[in-house]
Amino acid sequence: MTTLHPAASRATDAVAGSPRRAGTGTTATRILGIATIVSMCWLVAFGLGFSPADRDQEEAVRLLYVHVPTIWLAYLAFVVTAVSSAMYLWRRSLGWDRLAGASAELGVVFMAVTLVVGALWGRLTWGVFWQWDARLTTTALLFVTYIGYLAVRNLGGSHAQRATRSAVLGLLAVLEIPLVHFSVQLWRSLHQGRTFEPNDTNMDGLMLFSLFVGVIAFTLLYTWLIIHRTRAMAMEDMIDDRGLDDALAARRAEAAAVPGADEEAH
Amino acid sequence: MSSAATDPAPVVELDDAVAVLGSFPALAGATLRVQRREILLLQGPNGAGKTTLLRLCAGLLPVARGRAAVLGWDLAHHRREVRPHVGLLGHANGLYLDLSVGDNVRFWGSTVGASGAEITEAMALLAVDGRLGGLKVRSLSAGQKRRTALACLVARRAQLWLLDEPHAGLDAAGRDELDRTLRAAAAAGATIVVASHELERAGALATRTVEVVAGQVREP
Amino acid sequence: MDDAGFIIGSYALTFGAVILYTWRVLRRGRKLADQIPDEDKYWL
Amino acid sequence: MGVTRIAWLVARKDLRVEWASKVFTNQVLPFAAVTMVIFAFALDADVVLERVAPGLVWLATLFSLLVLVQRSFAIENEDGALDATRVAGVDPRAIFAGKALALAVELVILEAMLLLAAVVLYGQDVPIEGVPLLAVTSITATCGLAAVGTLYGGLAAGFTGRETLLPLLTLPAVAPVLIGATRAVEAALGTAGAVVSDGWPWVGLLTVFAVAFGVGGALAFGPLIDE
Repeated sequence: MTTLHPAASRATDAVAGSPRRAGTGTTATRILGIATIVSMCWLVAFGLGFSPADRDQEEAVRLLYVHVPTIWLAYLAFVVTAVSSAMYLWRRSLGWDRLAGASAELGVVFMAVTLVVGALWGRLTWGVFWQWDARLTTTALLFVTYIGYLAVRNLGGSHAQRATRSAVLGLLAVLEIPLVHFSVQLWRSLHQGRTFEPNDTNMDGLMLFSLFVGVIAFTLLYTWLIIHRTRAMAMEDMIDDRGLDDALAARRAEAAAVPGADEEAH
Repeated sequence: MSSAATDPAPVVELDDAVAVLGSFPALAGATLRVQRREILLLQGPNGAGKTTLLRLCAGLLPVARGRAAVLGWDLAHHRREVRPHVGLLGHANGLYLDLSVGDNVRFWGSTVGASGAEITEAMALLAVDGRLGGLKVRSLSAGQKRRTALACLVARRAQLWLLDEPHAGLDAAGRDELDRTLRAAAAAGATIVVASHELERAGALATRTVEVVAGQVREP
Repeated sequence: MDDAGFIIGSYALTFGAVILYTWRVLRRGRKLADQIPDEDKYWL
Repeated sequence: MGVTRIAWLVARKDLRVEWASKVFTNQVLPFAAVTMVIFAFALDADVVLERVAPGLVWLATLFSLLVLVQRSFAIENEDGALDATRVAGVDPRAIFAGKALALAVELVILEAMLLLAAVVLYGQDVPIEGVPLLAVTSITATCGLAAVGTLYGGLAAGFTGRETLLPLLTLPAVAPVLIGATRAVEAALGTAGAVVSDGWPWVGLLTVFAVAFGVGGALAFGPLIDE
């Protein structure tokens, strides 16, 4: 038996129907997934049910239990993106690049949720959807920045090209954020008094616990999804590579078929 | 490849090199040796990968598979180091159309530190001095643009010249001039790789010819 | 009560987004996984 | 060849191209002027305009920045010159610095014209004690804008969709410049009772921004255009 070229053997695998193959899940992620769902249910029960209304904010305080965890998740995701970008530039391993990309995608999704829920909450407690304070404005600009980051990831080129470009951009975003935050803060503090403090709530034990449940639930969710997403991205890259193998084989066959070839073609 | 044994360090060394455009392997495992002072002609149909081969050697494309070395630099790691020693004349001339011929040659020459005398000499060699030197490139004919681009190449004193259809758009006198320039450059120690459809013209010039077919190099 | 609408709406929105995105990630993983032989999956 | 000298060559080449093609004077400057006129249509010319004039000057500058950056890389791509630059082994830091410098020169000219337009069209007064602040603000803000514009312009150049990618990347990044430069110019012009001394902290911010993106851009430009 001659050993087949890996590309060739994979190509035949692909043709042989679609057998039930292992997905992106493993025992660990399944446990993680169940833990996420359970803690999400807890979050709903505590957030909407057990926790008391606030003295000042009354029932509106219940938004805190989903709003803060989504912000936390989004910022966690962007920190991971920044760190993985730096790690990629240091180590040049595509795994870091995919982690950065998957994390940015999660961050953008949850940043969008954060902005919408934040606006609703603002309407309830401040009476307006939007306040030009540093936190909100930075968050909005961060959101747009990472949409740009994801756009650059999709520009094409080889995996290494994509990885270097996006890693550099991921680090530039880190440069950008403090500047934006500081400038908005300076602007608002010079022109009017302190804006609303979103967290001017007196938290009792049960409220703190509900918030804690929320943060745990969303951290579990992040971990769970990032593992699946990174694995899916790895497979996307593999499919690209396999596409190249197939295209290469096709082109070589084309060369062999051209007449006038001497012994070298065979 | 009998000459390969005599000279230990070929200028271009490709071993099963693959280069990808988008997701298409334009170069699908090319193996090629080019020795110093050779004038190598690449022939082959459109889409065979001649341009990609030249761009790979210029360090403009990453090596997707296989090995490629130019002037002793491994292109997998030292694409940037190679570039200053290589001159590429592609389909585009790489000129600033709103600048004059002289400004272009001076700019490209200066980026590698060529002296004023060398730049003047390069312009004289390609006959783009005098009245032509003051004209905007945009107003030139295709052949004149080509000559200007070659003058930039001469001014840059590249060790490896990679030329993609250099005869295109040149009149008979321009072609003679080009051939003379290339022979002189090779005699002075440069190595030249030419991709051309004009086999008679380029064949007479070349010291060796290989065929590029479907992304691979075939020795005759 | 007006507040209830905002609160329930926000919860629905948040969890709706979570479920939708999770579903998409898992489904995309599933689809890709069927095209890749198991021996290439580093996590197995 | 030192990086500075090549940067100087690149900047001179860019300015020479602009000078020869006349696009800057015949198209970009009129575009910026029209923007100023359009603002007056959108906002109440008698009441609001004087209050918001500094912001409008910088907004018009930002829009023109996007146009100028596109243009700056269009001349490189028109005949494959960017590839030629790469083959010539020109240090990417030099390309970045040179193109940013040329862009900055164009922007300063543009800003002077926009300020003039604000004086003529919006009835702004320029108090003499505000002139130094105005000049310093303009220069520091311009350096920041030119650095960000060149960086993302180089990244987007050569890709389809660059016209939309450039503003998407640039506008959030230059938000601090818009905020800082507007406040500083308000202080210099005494808009809405601002005093000149209010403006200097903003110049500090603009300087930090320009240095951060100048250094960051010089380091990032090579990997962005060349990988």
